[in-house]
Amino acid sequence: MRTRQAPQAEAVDWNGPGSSRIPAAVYVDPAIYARELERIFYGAHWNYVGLEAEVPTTGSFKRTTIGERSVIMVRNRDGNINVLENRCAHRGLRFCQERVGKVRTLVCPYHQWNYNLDGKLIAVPFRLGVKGQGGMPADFSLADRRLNPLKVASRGGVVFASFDHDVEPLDQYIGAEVLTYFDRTFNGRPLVVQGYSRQRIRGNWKLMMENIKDPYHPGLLHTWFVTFGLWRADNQSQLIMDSHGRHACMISRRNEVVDEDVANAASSYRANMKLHDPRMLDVVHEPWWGAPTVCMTTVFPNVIFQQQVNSLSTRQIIPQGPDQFDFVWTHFGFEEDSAEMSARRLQQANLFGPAGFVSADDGEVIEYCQDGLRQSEDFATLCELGGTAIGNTDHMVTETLIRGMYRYWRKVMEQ
Amino acid sequence: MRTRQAPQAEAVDWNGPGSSRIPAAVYVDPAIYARELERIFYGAHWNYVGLEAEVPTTGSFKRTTIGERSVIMVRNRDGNINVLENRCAHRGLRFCQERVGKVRTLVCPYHQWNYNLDGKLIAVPFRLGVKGQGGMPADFSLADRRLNPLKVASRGGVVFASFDHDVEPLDQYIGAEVLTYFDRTFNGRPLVVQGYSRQRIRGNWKLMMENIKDPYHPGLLHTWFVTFGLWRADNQSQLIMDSHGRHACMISRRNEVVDEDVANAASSYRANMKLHDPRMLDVVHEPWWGAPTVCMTTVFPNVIFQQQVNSLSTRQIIPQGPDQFDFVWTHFGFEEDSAEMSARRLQQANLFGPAGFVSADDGEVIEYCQDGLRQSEDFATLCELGGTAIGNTDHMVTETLIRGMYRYWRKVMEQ
Amino acid sequence: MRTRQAPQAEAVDWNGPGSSRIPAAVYVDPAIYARELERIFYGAHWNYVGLEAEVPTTGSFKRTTIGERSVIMVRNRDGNINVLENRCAHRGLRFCQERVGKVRTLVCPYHQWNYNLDGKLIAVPFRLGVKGQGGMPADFSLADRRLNPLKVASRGGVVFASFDHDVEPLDQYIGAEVLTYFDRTFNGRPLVVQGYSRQRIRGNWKLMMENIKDPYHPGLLHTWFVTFGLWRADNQSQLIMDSHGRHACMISRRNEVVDEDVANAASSYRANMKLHDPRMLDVVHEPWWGAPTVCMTTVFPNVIFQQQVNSLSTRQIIPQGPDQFDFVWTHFGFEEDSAEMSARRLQQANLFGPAGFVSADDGEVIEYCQDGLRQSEDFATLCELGGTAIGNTDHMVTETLIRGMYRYWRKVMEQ
Amino acid sequence: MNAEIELRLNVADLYASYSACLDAGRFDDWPEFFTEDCRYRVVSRENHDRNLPLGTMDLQSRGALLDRVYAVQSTLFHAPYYQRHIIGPARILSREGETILAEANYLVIRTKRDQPSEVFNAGRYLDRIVAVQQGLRFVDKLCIFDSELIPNSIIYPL
Amino acid sequence: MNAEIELRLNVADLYASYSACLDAGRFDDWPEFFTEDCRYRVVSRENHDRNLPLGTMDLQSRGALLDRVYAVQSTLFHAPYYQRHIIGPARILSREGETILAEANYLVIRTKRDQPSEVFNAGRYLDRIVAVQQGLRFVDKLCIFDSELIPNSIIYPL
Amino acid sequence: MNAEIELRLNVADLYASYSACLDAGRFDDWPEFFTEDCRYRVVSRENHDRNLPLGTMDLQSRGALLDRVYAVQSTLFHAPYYQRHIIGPARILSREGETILAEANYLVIRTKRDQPSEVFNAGRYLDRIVAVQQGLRFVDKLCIFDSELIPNSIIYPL
Ligand code: FES
Ligand code: FES
Ligand code: FES
Ligand SMILES: [Fe+3]
Ligand SMILES: [Fe+3]
Ligand SMILES: [Fe+3]
Repeated sequence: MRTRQAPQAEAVDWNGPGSSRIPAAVYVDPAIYARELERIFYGAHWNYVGLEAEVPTTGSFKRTTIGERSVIMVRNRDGNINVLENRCAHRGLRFCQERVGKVRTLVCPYHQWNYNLDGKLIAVPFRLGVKGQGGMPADFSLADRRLNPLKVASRGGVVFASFDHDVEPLDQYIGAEVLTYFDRTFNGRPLVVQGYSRQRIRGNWKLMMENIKDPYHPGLLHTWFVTFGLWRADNQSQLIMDSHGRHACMISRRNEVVDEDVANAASSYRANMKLHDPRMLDVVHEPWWGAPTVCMTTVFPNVIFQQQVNSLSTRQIIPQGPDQFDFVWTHFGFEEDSAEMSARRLQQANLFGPAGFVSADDGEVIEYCQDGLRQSEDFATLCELGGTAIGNTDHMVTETLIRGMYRYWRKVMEQ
Repeated sequence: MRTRQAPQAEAVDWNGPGSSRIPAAVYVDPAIYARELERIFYGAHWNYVGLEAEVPTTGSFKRTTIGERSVIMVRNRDGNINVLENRCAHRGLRFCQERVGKVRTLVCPYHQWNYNLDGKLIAVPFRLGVKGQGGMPADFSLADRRLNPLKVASRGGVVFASFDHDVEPLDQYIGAEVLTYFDRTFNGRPLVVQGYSRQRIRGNWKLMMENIKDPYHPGLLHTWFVTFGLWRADNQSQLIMDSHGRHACMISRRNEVVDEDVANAASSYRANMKLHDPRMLDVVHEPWWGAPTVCMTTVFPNVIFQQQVNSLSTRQIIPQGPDQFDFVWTHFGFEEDSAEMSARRLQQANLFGPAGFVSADDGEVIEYCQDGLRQSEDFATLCELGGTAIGNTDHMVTETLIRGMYRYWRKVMEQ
Repeated sequence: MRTRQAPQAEAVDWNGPGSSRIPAAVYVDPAIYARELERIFYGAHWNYVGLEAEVPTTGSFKRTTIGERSVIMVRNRDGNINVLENRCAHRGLRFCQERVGKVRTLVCPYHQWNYNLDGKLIAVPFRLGVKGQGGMPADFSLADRRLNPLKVASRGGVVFASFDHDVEPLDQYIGAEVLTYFDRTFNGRPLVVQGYSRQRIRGNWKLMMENIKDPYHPGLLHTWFVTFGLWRADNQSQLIMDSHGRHACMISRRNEVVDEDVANAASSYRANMKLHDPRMLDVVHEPWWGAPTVCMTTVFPNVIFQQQVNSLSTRQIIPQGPDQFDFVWTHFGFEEDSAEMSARRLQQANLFGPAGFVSADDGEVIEYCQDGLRQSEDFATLCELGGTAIGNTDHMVTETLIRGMYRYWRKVMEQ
Repeated sequence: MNAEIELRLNVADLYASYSACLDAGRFDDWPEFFTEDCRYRVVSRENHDRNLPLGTMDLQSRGALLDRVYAVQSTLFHAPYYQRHIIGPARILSREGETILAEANYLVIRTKRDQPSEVFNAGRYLDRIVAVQQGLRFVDKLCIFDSELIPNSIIYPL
Repeated sequence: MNAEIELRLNVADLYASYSACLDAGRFDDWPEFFTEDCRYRVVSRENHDRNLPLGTMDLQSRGALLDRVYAVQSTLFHAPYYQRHIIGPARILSREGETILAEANYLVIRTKRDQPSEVFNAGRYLDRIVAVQQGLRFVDKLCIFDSELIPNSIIYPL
Repeated sequence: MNAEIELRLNVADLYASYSACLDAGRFDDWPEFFTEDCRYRVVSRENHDRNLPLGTMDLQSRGALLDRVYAVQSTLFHAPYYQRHIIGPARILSREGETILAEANYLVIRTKRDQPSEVFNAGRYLDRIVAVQQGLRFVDKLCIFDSELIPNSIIYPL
């Protein structure tokens, strides 16, 4: 953040206690954004940092970002995973530049201060001076400075971290309802990374969370979903939240038969559409799914877990100011996957990511939302599909998950 | 605008009530700019949006921008022209992306909310829910939300709009003096668009208005004008303003004979200059001109109407922050033009636009003005050619039109 | 600067009176930066503008920048050097666009106001009107407006300027201790410019000053220095400052023999390294050096004078906001140089500049410092090598020069 | 000999025609540059260098290309933009019987409405080409892009 | 046969020489690349695609090119800048007797003093070329630029 | 005749291979493109046009190139980045016996980790080339860059 301390954000006018009409300022105001960094990304919340599989052995590291702060996820000598802020304790260098690698210690290039894999300072060149001259003062101890360590929690191979060491335990943070679906995918099976996609989207970071908490749009914006019944307003489905309403799952099941009314409602429906190469939708039901064929899980504030038929990914949100964010996709499978299943996941990955048949347009609409919200401060959105109440449902014709997130946001932000 | 509400711009020091010495802050201060958007572009002023000829039939639309807000000019079923803010009433999408087109209704892609050509909301998918579940609340009525409509006025085929529905009538706004010259070109003859030019100029938007209210520079900066007598300080001419001094016309007549003193005064004068291809200045006097061969009309805040011998254009100003603006040229002719005249207008268009022999350098000097004005806040310009008084003149050796604009600006801005 | 007046920068928390722990805000806060422009670059300090050799004769000029203000260094008819702000007194144009040239007068293109080489306004077109109409008011005198002149001082062929005409004399400003070493290079011998390098570095401008006041890093970051003994922690050396601690010299002497401990301390040491083409280090001792083989002089706020064996340069700092600056290298030699020596200086220039073997990485680390310092405002650096005291030393294992600069910075900035 | 020279020129022409087709938005013609059993892959240099199999696009037949064209034209909502390919000198790396292995660097400039032109995507084509009656066709087209951050989305083929 | 091949190479050379001339600022030589009765037009893709006749520059004889050169060098006040053309592989589209119809994509990078290099203008050349004694000349040169927003002004030819 | 034509194509190939080598980060192979007694200079257009002798890099033998490679790989600390050269059509300017004088415009796009691709350096190659047994080699390679402001540093060769 570039501002001195979270500036006093002027109170935004919500017209009452509700969270169904979100004022434009919530998406554009730099002061609000600065407070979001302080209270949400650097506060008592768990942020996704990566998968254990990305740092397989001692010294393996992955550099990533929480809010706007660079951090290093590294496996230490005991095989535990540390998350350390990427900033030298001497003169503040963001010293780690490579994205992944393997190291014995962490060395800052400027003056070669040396840290072990737990972030402890272990060596300072010329600390005792040279020929009895100079060096660090007598009262200096290596214990005085270190890399800023984050609190770390890992579950089912997924690693989270928090700048606030007083954050509640991860399972409690996610909450039992959502945890059930988190565990459905991440039940301890070894994971295999299939690759990454990286986008920079010119919109406020919350718009991406809204997008994945919005079961209203897929059947309308994403023609593919409609036409192939992967997602339709009439699909059997469930929306669940944690008790705060900050996290959520959208769970549904595929349906080959198209409901007339729904098809008609969606002008995007193409009855006659056929794939020339059907392999992209060669879906095979996996036992661990159970009934649902899709489960989109949002864990506030910075990650989405995708299971869309056979395609699996984590999607990480890295805010870059109030009006843009980076969106990092990590596609994965399981060690237990057959070659056919691995290939299938890759085939279906054509639906997702920056060029995906059913996700490229999400990035586009988010950009136009930001453009529209920027136009004037007197505007507020209307998220009242399904009313103004907040609660789990067994249908998808509601914006309740969005209302839930903003109810929590108002509490944390005191806005 | 990115700020919450027009921030309290600190008063600028004008050293008294005059408007002949403009403080640098007026061009660079973000808070002043934010207030300009609120009070000038979004306030009780008429903004140019386009020509009726650009939306010939029902459903024809053109997307453009007023201040920093995107708007859609569209012809409705009654053949009337509406101007609607380009922002969906649901979640704020700036949904219209194409620049021109023809539609039956306006549909937002995200959830397919559907608006008619008057901006009325006519359909919301799943409004009544699906299988009795979800949907919009009972008390929701389509009448509750709509696209934000602007007030529209059209004269002689030129369309203006205002965010403030209490704005005075257009003719009164332009004022009788300027209206005479507006009507001289736009007397109801059908117009034909010959094409567009688009520039982004790194300078404050007012610098462009100053440039076209400044009869002092053409004879000095634009060698072409001097040498070919299209514009010279000694040309017979008139400067007129509306009663507020916000709008103006610079009217002059060509003169083949070069006045010695003037030629000498202008070091840019090239006596020996000859065109290898004289067609670019094959001027033919058009009856409707009357005596004047040139009339440059500025209608505050966002448009310039150009008649330079046979070349005609509207020039629209779209501010982009305090230190840059987009400048959109619409070159046009008349349906009644002969093929020769159309070709002639296009030939003479070589003088204008981003590469124009007598206008490319206007963009350049505006950029350097902004650079110089940014250097320190203690600087003020000196616009006292012709003294400090404000009034119409029958000569061009004065900066009175600039003083007029800033007198009005100070009133509106309370600066 | 873009802000109205230097905004009230909130006090930064330094935890006491010291200057050894620099708070992150000092590098990132826009309000602090705005005050730096006012008090440091535009205040009572001398800024480097160039070499007399760059403007050899009457009318020769060089355009450059102090802080964010464009200035013109020009030699007048008396052979004296003026430094004038590059901003027309009429409407503020930054009229001089070329970087160097030769002119008889300074003419602004917009309305051809004409200034002599002392910045005096000598001609205003149509000042007396045309045919008795218009023109400048009766009370207007050419003496009323002029180009803003800076105070100028030149020593040994090096030109400095200040916006504050009450600045102390240059020799007093530099101070006797540093002056000795300044004069060592610039003893009046005619200089010859060998060329320029220009970088834009995404870091706060002070980080570059720190870099050249930091004898701790060269032996660790710059493998070349270590390996070839050009710079080592054990080299005989001296650090000296002016009485304010704002300027400094790092003086050292080359040493072929590598001290074991030091070599071991520096993991960057490469014992086996040999140059395939040794000409790059074909060092020849010049009589005027005396014992030292290297002397790096920092004159606050905007210049570094480099003598690194046979390579000579001035390095100018041009801030561009709090988080980046331009860095302009002027490599030079002496008229008295033999062809061999000129070639040698050019060969050794491979070590310096944007691609230099021992300076490209300085730009890199400065960028990462800024990245790290931006991460959170609660961070402060630790510059306590050699303790917290500030004073000259005869060794290099100390950050005393950095502490000295910030002690002065706190005084001037009242931070 | 002449044949050899001509082939080198024809490969250059192939790249020129290919980019002309895409930059003009003639997407219907795009699959014509490929064989029936072609493969078209767009992959980040990161994934490619680390041997990670994920592609940004991975179309495994001309049919799949037709499906992409349909999506671009009918189902993928997006803001319209212009593409402009600037392709460096192509180079024939090797020949395996009828098949030519060729590579070329490319840069795509994107221009959105009312926006400045911007660097959109830069990388390297690594292609397997065969000569058919109508001319040269891609059997395999691999677009390995350096660009770490895709500016929002990639709608049109590269 | 050889003639054919050589022609293709000469067309490539023509574009190379053309850009070298402009990028070096040798504007006096620029008209030499054109025939006496040439036409040089710079037009936005928007106007071109919508059949709107307005050009940003529309010079209808070599004389008009000379007039432009004079303006660039003597009358058009502007901040000096460097141009750098990067031209993709040229392609011969057709032949009408002596006249060759050719096209090539181009990108112009602009560098102003003390500023970073930036994307200035990107588009397509669509040219009619004839061979005269001294070599190939443009009868018709059309620069259709994608770039929606011209960054202030275009002073030099593209 | 054919030889002549082939030479022109080989020069184009030389530039293609040269950029492929650098863009792949195969720096060990880079000196192979030069003769033993070569000179490699990177110089700003400003210095070049004003006849100021300073180069940003000035390597006066293949040995010096090896020294640069060593620095890039072992001693010069820097953030990793990708280079992508887009080279325009090369042109043979003249022949002096065995030596070819050739030039080509170039653009280098830089991509740093987690950053958008950006214009890094644009300019002109002005090269003296000789044919040796293994193919064409640079005797003299001059990179004259327009880019006024180097975005921080130049680590890899251009
Ligand atoms: S900044 Fe990291 S070691 Fe000095
Ligand atoms: S945002 Fe427009 S329909 Fe939902
Ligand atoms: S602005 Fe300089 S002469 Fe008018
Ligand atoms: Fe979606
Ligand atoms: Fe003008
Ligand atoms: Fe250094």
